[in-house]
This record gives sequence, structure tokens and C-alpha cells, in this order.
Amino acid sequence: MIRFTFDGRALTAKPGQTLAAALLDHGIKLVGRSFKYHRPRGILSAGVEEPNALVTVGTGGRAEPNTRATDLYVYDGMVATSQNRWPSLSSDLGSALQLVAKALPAGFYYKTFFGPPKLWLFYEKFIRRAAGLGPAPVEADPDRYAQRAAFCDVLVVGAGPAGLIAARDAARAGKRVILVEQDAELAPSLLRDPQEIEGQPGSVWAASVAAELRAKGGRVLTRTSASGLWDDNFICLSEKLVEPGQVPQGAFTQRYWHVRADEVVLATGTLERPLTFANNDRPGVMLSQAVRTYVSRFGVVPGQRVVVATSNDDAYLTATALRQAGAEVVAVLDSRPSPAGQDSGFAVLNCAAPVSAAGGKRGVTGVTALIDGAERSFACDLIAMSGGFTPVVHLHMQAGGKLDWDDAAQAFVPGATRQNVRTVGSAAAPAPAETFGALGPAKQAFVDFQNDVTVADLDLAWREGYRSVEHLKRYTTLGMATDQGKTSNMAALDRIARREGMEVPQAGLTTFRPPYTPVSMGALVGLATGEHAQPTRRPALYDLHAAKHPIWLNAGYWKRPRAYPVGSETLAEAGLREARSVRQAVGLCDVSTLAKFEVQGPDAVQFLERVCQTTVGKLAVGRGRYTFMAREDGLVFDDGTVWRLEDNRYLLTSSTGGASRMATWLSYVRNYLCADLKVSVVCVQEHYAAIAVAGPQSSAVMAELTGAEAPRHMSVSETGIAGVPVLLMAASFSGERAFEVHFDARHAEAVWRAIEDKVLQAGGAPYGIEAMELLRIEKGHLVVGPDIDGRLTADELGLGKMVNKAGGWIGAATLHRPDFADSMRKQLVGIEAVNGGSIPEGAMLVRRVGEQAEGHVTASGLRIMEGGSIALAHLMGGHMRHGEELYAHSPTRKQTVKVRVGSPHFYDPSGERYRD
Amino acid sequence: MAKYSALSLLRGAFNGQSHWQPAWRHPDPKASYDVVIIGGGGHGLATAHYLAKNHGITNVAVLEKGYIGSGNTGRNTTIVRSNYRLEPLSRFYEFSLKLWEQLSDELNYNVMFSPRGALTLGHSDGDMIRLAEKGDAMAVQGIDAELLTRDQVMKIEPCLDFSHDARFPIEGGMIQWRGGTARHDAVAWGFARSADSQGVDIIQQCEVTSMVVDAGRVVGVETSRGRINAGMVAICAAGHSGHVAAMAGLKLPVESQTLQAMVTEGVKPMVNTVVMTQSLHCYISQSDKGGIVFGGDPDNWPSYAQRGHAVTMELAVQQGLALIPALSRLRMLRTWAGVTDMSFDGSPIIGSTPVDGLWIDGGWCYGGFKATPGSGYLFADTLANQRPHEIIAPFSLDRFERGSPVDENGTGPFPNHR
Amino acid sequence: MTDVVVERLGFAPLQLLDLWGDPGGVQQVLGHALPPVGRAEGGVLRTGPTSWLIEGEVSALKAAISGDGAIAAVGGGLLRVRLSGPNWRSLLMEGGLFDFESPAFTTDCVVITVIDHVSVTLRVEGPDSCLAYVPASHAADLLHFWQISAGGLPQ
Amino acid sequence: MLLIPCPHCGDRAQAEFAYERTADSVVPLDAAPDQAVAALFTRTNPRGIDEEIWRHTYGCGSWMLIRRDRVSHAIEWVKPIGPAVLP
Repeated sequence: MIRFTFDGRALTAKPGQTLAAALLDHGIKLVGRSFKYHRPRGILSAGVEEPNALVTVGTGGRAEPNTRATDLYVYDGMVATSQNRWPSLSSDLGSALQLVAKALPAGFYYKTFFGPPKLWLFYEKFIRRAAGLGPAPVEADPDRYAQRAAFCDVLVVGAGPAGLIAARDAARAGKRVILVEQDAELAPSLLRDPQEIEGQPGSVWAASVAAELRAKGGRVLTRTSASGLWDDNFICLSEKLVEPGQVPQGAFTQRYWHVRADEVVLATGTLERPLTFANNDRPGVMLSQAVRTYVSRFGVVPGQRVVVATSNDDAYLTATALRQAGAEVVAVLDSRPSPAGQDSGFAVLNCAAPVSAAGGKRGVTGVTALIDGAERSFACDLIAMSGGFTPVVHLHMQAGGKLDWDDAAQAFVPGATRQNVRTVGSAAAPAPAETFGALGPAKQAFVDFQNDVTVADLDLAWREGYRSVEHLKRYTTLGMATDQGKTSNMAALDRIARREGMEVPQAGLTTFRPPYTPVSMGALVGLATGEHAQPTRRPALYDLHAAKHPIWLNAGYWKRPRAYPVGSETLAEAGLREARSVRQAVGLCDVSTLAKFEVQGPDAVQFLERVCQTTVGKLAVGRGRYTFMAREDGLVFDDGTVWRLEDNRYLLTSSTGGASRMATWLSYVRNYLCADLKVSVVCVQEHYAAIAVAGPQSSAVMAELTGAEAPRHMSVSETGIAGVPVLLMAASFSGERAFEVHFDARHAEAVWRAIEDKVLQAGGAPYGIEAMELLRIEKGHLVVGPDIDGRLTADELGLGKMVNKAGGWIGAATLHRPDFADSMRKQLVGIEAVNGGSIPEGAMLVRRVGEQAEGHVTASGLRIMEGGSIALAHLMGGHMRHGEELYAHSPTRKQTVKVRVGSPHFYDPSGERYRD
Repeated sequence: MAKYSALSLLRGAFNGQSHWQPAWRHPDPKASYDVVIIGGGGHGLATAHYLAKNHGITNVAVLEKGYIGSGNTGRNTTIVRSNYRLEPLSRFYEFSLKLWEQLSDELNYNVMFSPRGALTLGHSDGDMIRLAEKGDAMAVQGIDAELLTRDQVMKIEPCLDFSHDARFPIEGGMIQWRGGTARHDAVAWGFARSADSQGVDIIQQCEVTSMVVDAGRVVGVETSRGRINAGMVAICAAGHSGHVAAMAGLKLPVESQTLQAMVTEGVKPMVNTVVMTQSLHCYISQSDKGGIVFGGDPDNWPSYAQRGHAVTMELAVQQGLALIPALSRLRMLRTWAGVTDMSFDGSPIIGSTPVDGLWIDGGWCYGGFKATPGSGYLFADTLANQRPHEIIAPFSLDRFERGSPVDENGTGPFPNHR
Repeated sequence: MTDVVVERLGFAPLQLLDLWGDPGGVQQVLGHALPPVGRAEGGVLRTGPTSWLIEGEVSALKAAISGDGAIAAVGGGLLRVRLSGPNWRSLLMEGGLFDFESPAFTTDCVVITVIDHVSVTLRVEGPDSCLAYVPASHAADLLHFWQISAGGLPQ
Repeated sequence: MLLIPCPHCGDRAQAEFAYERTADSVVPLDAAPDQAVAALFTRTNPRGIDEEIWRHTYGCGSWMLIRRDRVSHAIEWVKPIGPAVLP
């Protein structure tokens, strides 16, 4: 015996029972409350289509709200709780809503709650609290979900007899097969309706087929739902490795499969349709096949006095099963005129259908039927109903398949498909049945059980003009509940068709979109949770930095040191100290994340002069220069440096943040626009670690390290540090004499340590991004993102003088558009606080507070040695406005600072400090 | 138009709600209209409503190839806000937001505009500065924007992951309290009911198959329900803008791509505001029915299929779970996809076209829903006066060839680079 | 019980050969022709239509391809990881997109694909092992992913 | 998720690829200003078949031209782009 609790009550279950089966076994009929009116609800089905019996299962971070009791196998220690009721399931105050239900027809909320939005916000609070089924989760999920790819020749969905045979045929033909079944057992229909197949009892036969599939290398997955069938037969499967709320036995709680199949075979079976009559939602009104499942598979008889109501032959099997289990079949109401089941020994009434059920939260007590036009009542405690069978065509439709109308079955069946998908078994050929519309008072006849949509609601919507089936759904919320209309869509179409006087296919059809059954969000994510929610890229020197306990910066995917605080230093204090050590002595900084490309070949210059807006061809071997790149629309999108290492070999660097964009762009230009050039472009971003060494002592440090005179500004030499060959490039981002040392990242730590030793000896320190920002802002160097924001031309950024006058660079052709000539476009300027205060980064530039913005602060820093707030900014017509006074105004931070516009180069504008 | 009110609902309680009249007619098209609007989504219907209401132009047809609101109006994540960085955008969306604030009363149809706050999270100091920049840009125009500390965010949305080792640590945020959500279908229905009551013909199941051009001027359309002459033709076709414009020989700066969204099963209230983030691409809110509504990036490749890419949705959920780990045990209930007309600067295209008699309201990328009343109002004004309204002048079709894109992200002319 | 061993081999000198022409003398230098797309031979893996990843000494090769291509060092950015044991194929299906379980993916086959959102180059070394070249910056993440995944492979 | 036949690698999952732009948006290096503006800022954007440039970014890195239907997503053909390639 398995022990579990339901609403705190300790209960037991037999192995293999679903929660629904176990509850019925204990005579518990009331399981939940409906969404809108809080009507008492029991168990309608025995499968994934269940609209009523939803519970929260599990506790803490494992609690899963809205779990279908019919699709949940009881495990030892399971804690299940009913939902959407207060204080308890049997006395739910929300059920008072039923009293005012008459004033709350479909779409009532569109017609009231007028007034200012704040008022709606007030009403909404109560509506939201009343709505929403299960409790909101609070804790993080302690379990893990796997994601896995699989490939096969044939994927079979549904391990009923048709699916098993299709899978076996494929396996015997030598194909790779995957067979999936949402149930815990293979061929669940054979457990409901035991029969012999190929001389074996059904379930034995099913097990032997599965064994054969496995022996032939196939995969058989139970408790696995094919939730989505996408383009080119890409199928998503969600496999429950343990039940909802259960502690996993292995590493994972669920596995989400991404399958690519040459062929998909859908053996998805059918869903039984409810009948529509008054109070058809009462506990004790169940689908006929579900009743049979509980009786035959789970050994539970859900009622002792049963009325079977049907429009087809299948329900007679239910009557028989009930009789065999000892229940009394009070009557079989058969809507069809011709005698059926006459020889069954049941009290069969033809032209008979239920009109209204009696009873309340404790279950039905009787049913009134219309028999050949006359009403007659029966006492009963269970109504088993069957309105025919709807093929599960969801996946077929997701794959772009069309539907055909099967008149005999009154059902849509799979039609032509675009993808290699076919449907077999009852999903392709459902059993004949008739439909006869709704009976009884329309306001009590439920179509969508969970969302409380009645026939009256459908009629109202239709009368108000919401006649397309999609309007009807959206206006009434039919089919929008957690069961996604599995038991309600056909009844709604039937109702529209009857109102319009047409056949169901003309009434329309709703489209099915993934997922077929709801999929755990955790499964969609796999292991990408918590700190692994997105990749983290670590530079080669990551461990070395980590040992210094820096303040880290998440720069895109990268982890970079922002500052190395000493003692109790704040970020700002550490950044300023580090910046000052660069200004006064020397510092070293990890710049390994820079984008780097090796460009080689006789046509390398041609290539580079297409990509770079500056000249490149004039560079001598051993020299480098600052450069920048325009998009095809003429606006600057990145910058960097280009170095001529050999005759036909260049190194191009560009921004960290733009690295992958630049890699794609260079590849596009090379392969699409310049396919005939003799050039090779290789991304070496990760191959080269790079360390910037900056400050007045830097050339001395480099000379000491390399044993040779350091190269002059914008020159490069190939030398060695700590025995490691390095490219020593004299370039400065800080405004000081500075170098970038590029070298094979395998030796990153050795080179860093060697340089750091000398830097420390020279009175310097390592510095992070914070100091780098202060240094470059004071110097007026630009950064891709805030300063180079993709909206300005080179001229506007103050780079006009460096543009290659000969043209030929990409973007030149579109730069002649007339509005670019407007002198009031934004331009890059420097600004400095005139009366003290600190210029807030991002603040708007205004002439007076209260006026419109004419620009904004892109980067804010300070004069590193002498103090005083300075910043870079984009300002309308800024180049002509040097000397003008404005306000940097930040209403969100309540700061306003008076500033003077000027050159962006605050520090050593003539570049004296680059020279030794 | 019979008035909707609590009282009339109550009256219905005693008559079985039998007194309700159709919200709109189902007329056959007339031979000719002053204005033919192609597309019966929110934008087309709003334009018709404002043409009638503000300009007395009621000889108007709205042609819809399916049923009204069946395109992006019914396929979005229902977010309404005006928190944009660039002035032309925030100015326009603020105009629209002000209309939202009175829309239910104006239409006598509750569109459930819920100003619960549009919260943008910042995950780094850099994010916080960009948020402040956006907030400052809004505030100098008189638009509400409030910077939030981490503690303030924690009070507003306790369900977020505030742990310090979170992949996307929360440093703070910016909130526009007047932003929020609205009931998307109701917007189409409310505008339709109002336009219809003013005499506008809403013609469903009517697909435009070609344009009738006479001496360089569009004078009508051929449709699946016959020819309809028109004084002016206005395209409000969202993702199909390019397809419709091509009927008049026009090539637009748009590319149609799929944008997906999804909703979980409903639970009791847990997400209070609309949660967005400065450095990720997902946006999360909770519907009145309790479902957590998720949106992410567009699929970034052209498609007219209204059918998304499985992996795009997984990436959006990945980000959402990083922000709200407790969502892990909820289940994705439904996904849907819309065809968006991605313009080449991320901003809309409204106004005249080089073809006489043909006007366009499109290029909304994935920002069209919140624009609905604003663009309807201003496009109607533009049509009535045969010149762009000043607020939408920056969004003219010719801005690309002139060199004046309104590029909020600064990412240039390729939508998939955004 | 994992039946797959994830072994961090570390870095090696690796070169990327990129050709814009058709050099004649490569076969003499290498002792074999440059392998076609999807294949490796000796220390040479084809990584793209014009590119090969080469483990080992390349100075002779450099001379042989002069004028028709270029060689760039890339080894500092690629961590080599060996996956061995009977379940290495199964492990690679976790978080993957490529059919590593295909019987056609045999010794000396090469694929570049995405695993756990990281672009990885893989070479089959033999029935029981596979060599992965992982971008160094992503290596910590991917090794962690493999470690967790190896603990819960399906049967 | 589409299955895209890379001209070099064969059928591979779409997640290994990135769409770059439509073929009609290519700006040739020697484009005249008007031609460049037209190519950059207008698209035929057909609700049907178009030619697009994709890259096997997370695979062999190669570029290709794909002719495909934007409604059914069916790929008509794929052609390699780029320099001549050795076998």
C-alpha cells in the first residue's frame, strides 16, 4: 500500500493508481472548484484531458500547482492539496459567486468596471485573487531537468496497439525507432479493454513488442508527452522521470527531448466527448471510457447505481464492465433512434438523452432524461456519458496538416500533411457516433468545465456578434483553460453550427499550437538555471584575478575585474587610486577580451581598407594606428587598432562587446563581398591574451622586461617576456605612454606575473575597468556603446580628420543622404562642471530646466589628479557650441549640474605624454 | 449603441441576459467608400473610430481577411508603456498612453487597461545608468519615470531572484507606474463596436487581392468580395504591410518576422507589474486569469507562418527563470506567434507613400499593441487632413532615404541585428 | 556509474590553415591530402570550407602554402577535452543538436556544433573516445555541464 | 526548428545557423549612392518565396544563399557563397 495525503487526510493507494483512482477508491468525489463560479467539481476523465480534478502536489520548491489528478500516479509520501477554495474544499466561500452568476455572463467584465484606470486596478486586485487556480510558487525548484537530443527514422507517438505495430514494423525494417507514451503503461487502452493480440494477453503482447523494439536498438519512453511537432519534424518530448512533486531518484526530475525524425507516426487515439446537459459538471458525471478505465484498470467502481448516456456503441462496454464489477446499470440512454444493444440485457432507451443532473457537491443523485420527447427521471450516483470521439489531431495540425470531416464519427480526422507525418489507429478512424446538441437549461449546461463556459455563454457571444470560433473562444474563454479545450472545442463548434444552420466544418476550426499538454518551465530550460542561466565567459587570467578578490564586472558574457580594492576601499576609491597610479607611475590591466583578428594575404590591405574608415595601406611594417568602422548606412559602429606585423600580415583589434558582431561582419565582407580577394581573416580573440601596461614608467618597465628599448608610440615589436614570445604594441587608451602586450593565452599567468612584479616595483598597481574608464574619459577616447552608439557619423564623433579621403570604405555610398548634412545633428563634445558637483552619467543636456533635451551625457568621469567632474556627451550641433553653458539634468536622480561645453580631450590634448 | 454598465448586467440577471444586441453589424461591402482601411486589427479599427469620432468621416470600410483582431492584436503580450529613450518615440507612445487611460470610458467597453507599472530591471551599474538615461529623457518631457533601488524593487516584486550570485543580479530598476497591460481582444472589439455604431462598415472575411490604380493614383481595391472603390486607401496590415504595399508596386523598409509569446497555467497572484530587463530579452507579466505571460526575442529570420521556432521560446524561458526561479514548476500552457513587420530602425512607419491615395500605418515591429489608440488617433488625423500629424512626422516612410532613422537601439538597418 | 570519463587535456599549439588558393605541395609535407569537410587525418581537422585545424609543427606547411593561404595560431583559445568510455556519444546528446549516435559518425569524423549553447569542435578518436576542442572562455561552464549530465544519462 | 542543408556539412539543425539578410539587400562594394540606399532600405519581403543569406555560424562558418518559402518554410535550394573551395 502506498501512503499519501489529500487536503491533510491520510489515505492509501494501490500500486499503479492515479490520484483520481485512489480518491474514487476512497469514495471521494469532490476534488476541486471551478475557475469562475467555484462550482464543486469531481473527476471527469482518466487522462490528460481532465478539466476538473486539479490539485497542487508536492511541497516547498517541488510544489506543482494545477496537476491533473488523472495524470498523476500516487507515490509514497505524496502530498496533494485541492485548489481555488477557501477555507476548505467542501465549504468554499467563493462558491457564493454562483448566487450572482446570472449577472456575470460571458464577457461581463467588458461591460462594467468603468472609470479611471486606477479604479480598474482596484477591482482587478480582487479579480486576480479570485482567479488563478493553484497557489503561486514561492521557492526555487531544488531539482534539475535534463535536455537531450535524439535522432530517429521513425518517431511513433502513442503506444497503443496501432502505435506498437507501427513501431515494430519500422524496427523490423531496420529503422531507428523512438516510441513514446504519455501514460505510465504501454497500451493503456488494453488495460481498459483487455483483449488478446497475436495470441497473447494484450499487456503481455505490448511488453513483448517493447522488448523487441529495445532489442533492435529502439527507444521506448513511457510517461513521455510529445508536446510539440515543429518544422521539419522537430519534436519536443517531455519525459517525467519521477512524478510531479516527487523527489528524483537520479540526477534529474524530467528530461526534455529534442528529437529530429524522418517520419512521425501519430497513434494518438481519441478523446471522448462529454454530453451537454444541465449540471453536467457535477461530481459523479464522468466520461464513459474513464469509468471503464477506473473499473477495469484501477479496480475502482466509481458508482453503484449508474446511468449510461451515449450516442454511440462504445458506452455499452462501460455498462458491461460496471455490471461485471457489481454495479447496477439503471438505464442506458442512447440518443440514436434505432435499437442498439438490445441483446445486452440492459434497460436501453432509444431517442433518449440526459437533460439535467440532480445533486450537489457530494455527487449526483439522479438524472432527468428526455426520452422520445417525454421527460423521465432516474435515481443514480454516477452518470457515464459518451458524446462520441474526437481524434487527437493536435500534433498533426502543428505540423501544418489539414483536417477532413468524418461525418459518421462527427469528427475531424487528419487530412493532407506537408511534413512526413501520418496518423494511424483510432485517431485516423474514430468510431461512429452522432451528436445531438445541448439539452436542458443552457445556463447550467457546461461546455468548458474548468472555465465555467455554458451553452448560454456561447449563445450570448453568438448573439452579440462574436461568431467566428476564435471570437467565441476569446469572448467566452472557452478552450483557454489548462485542458486547452480538449473536451470542449467540439461542443462549441457544434453549437455554432446549429445556430448558423450549417455543418460543423463550415462553422470553423481552431488551430492547435504547442504544447499538446502543458510542459514544465524547468524542462524548457534544462541545466541553464541559476548561475548557469546564461553562459559565462572567463578570460585566461580569470583564476589569477579571482585570487585578488576583485570587484567583478559582468561585461556581456564576460567576467572582468572592475577594480582591485585594497582594505576597505569602495569601488570609487579603488578605481581612483588605480587610475592615479597609472597617471603617476604605471599600471597593468587585463584587456584579453578585446576582439582580435589576424588578417593575412596579398590582398589584406584591400580588405582592411574596405572595412576600416581610415587608411591602412600607408602603414609601414611594425606600425599601427587607431581605426574605426562604419556600417553600410554610413554610421560608425566599432573602433579599434590595426597593426602591420609583416608585409602581408595585420592584426586588427576592436571592441569586446562588438566582437561577435565584428566577426560576422568581417566574414560577410570577406566571403560575400570580396570572395575573389587573396586574404585570410581569422578570429584570434581567445588565442591572444592581452595586457595593457600604462603610465609614465611603462616604457621603463617594458624595457626591463624585454631587455630592449620599448617601441615608440604606435609601433609594434616582436619580443619576449618571461620566455614567452609577445607582440609589444605601443598604444594608449589611457592618455599615458602605454603598451598592449599580446601573446599566446596559454602563457597568460606567467606573463602577467612577470609584468606585475615590475609594475609593483615601479610603484604601480593592477587596474580594472573602473580606472580604465576614468583614464579614457579624461583623455577623450571613445567606447563602443555609450559614445559610439551607432547613431553618429565619424565627423560627428570628431573623427572626421582620420577618415580615408580616398573613400572605398563601406558606408561611404550612403553617407551622402541629405539629412546627414544637418548641422544640428548630435555631435560628440566634452563637458565640465563649472560650479562643482558631479555630472550624472546619462543625464540630459538642457539650456534650462524645463526645456527639451538637446543632448545627453554618454560617459562621466573626473580629472584624475586634480578633481573636478568632466564628461563626454552627445549634443545637437555640439562642435559649434564649445564654450556654451548648459545643465546636465537628471530628474530621476534629482541632480542638476551646470556644465560648460568644450573639447572632449581634457588631458594632454597634444599627446606629449605618449613620447618618452 | 446600447450602453454597457453594471446596471444593464444586473438587468440581464432577470431576463437571462437576453437584451444584448450585436456589438457590430456584419454588413456586405458597398461599392464605394471615402476611406478603405485594409486590416481589421486594433490599428485599423482605431483609425476608423477616430476618423468617425474626431473628423466626422463615417463613410469608411475596414476590410479584414479573417476576423477582426485575428492578427497581432490577439497575439501580443498586452503591454502598454511609453518608456522609450528617443524623444520622437516617447512622445508618440506617451500620447498613446494618455488615450489608453480613458479608453474604456471613451469606448464604453472595458479594455481592462491596468496601470500596474512597467518595471525594467537593471543588472549592473551600467544598466542602471542606461535606465537613468532613459528615465531622464522621459522625465524632461513630463513622462513619469522613477529609478528604483534594489530594496525598492524587492518590495514591488518579491518573486525575483535577489541572491547575490544570481546570473543576473538585480541592482535596481526603473518603473513607469502608468504603464501596464490591457486586454488585447477587447481593444479590437471596443474600437469595432464604437466605429460600427458611428456608421463604419466592418467587413470580415474580405481579403484584398489587388489595388486598383488609375493614372498613378490608388482608387480602390479588388477583394475576395468584389471591387470596392475608395477615395483613400489606408494600409493597417501589420506583418502583411509589405505584402499589401507590393500590390501598389511599393517596396517597404520592412521585413516580416515571427514573434512568439507564451503563457503558463494560471496561479494566484505572484507577478505584480510588467517585468522587463535592461540587458535581457524577455518580458513577463501575469494575466488576470493568473497565467504568467512571457515574451522574448523575435525569431530573427523572415517568416509569414505565425509559427515560431522552438528554441527561441526556450531562450526566453531561460531568462525568465533566471529572474524568477520559482517559475520552474509552472507549466507552459500555450504558445502563439504573430507576424511582425520589422522596420529598419525599429520604429514605425506612418504617413503618406509615394503612391497617390495610398497611406500606411505599419512597421510596428513588436511595439504595435501599445500604440493602438495613439496611432489610430494620429493616423485618422493624418488621413483627414492629408498630411502627417506633427507627432508622427518623424516616422515618415522617406526618413530612411533622407538619413533620419529613429534608431532606439542604434543597431542599424538590419532587424536581426537588434 | 557514468561510463564516460571527461578528461581535461589542456592546451596545445594549434594552427588554423585558411586557403584562398590551391597549393600543390601540401601532400608532400603532410604525407596525405588535406581532409575533406567533416573529416580529420593525422593531426589535421577540416573545420570549414577553406579552413583546417592543425596540431603540430607547421613551418614546412607554411612554406608549401605560401601565396595560396595563411596560417594563424589559435591554440591559446582552445581547450582540449577527451570524452572516453562507452557512453561518450550519449553524453554528447545532452544539450546537443547533432546526431553523435549516428553509426556514420565514426573514427576521424569531425563536427563543429553547439552543445549547451557553446560552439565545440569534435573529432572521433575511436570507438571509445572523442576529442573536443572547447573555446577556453566557455570551458569551465561546459565541463560543469558535462559533469552534471554524465551523472544522469538515460539507459 | 528547420533542418538546413549546409552545402558543406549536409542537413543540420537551424540553431547552428544564423540568418543574415535577404539577397536583395546586398550592397555591392561599388554601389552608387542611390543603389546602396535602395538595397539597404527596401525589401520585396514577399509572402512566399525569397532568397536569403544565411551562415552556418556555429558549424563550419560558411555562407550560403537559401531560396525558401516564408509561409511553408520549405527550402527550395541552397547554394554556397564564398571563395573557391578544395574538395
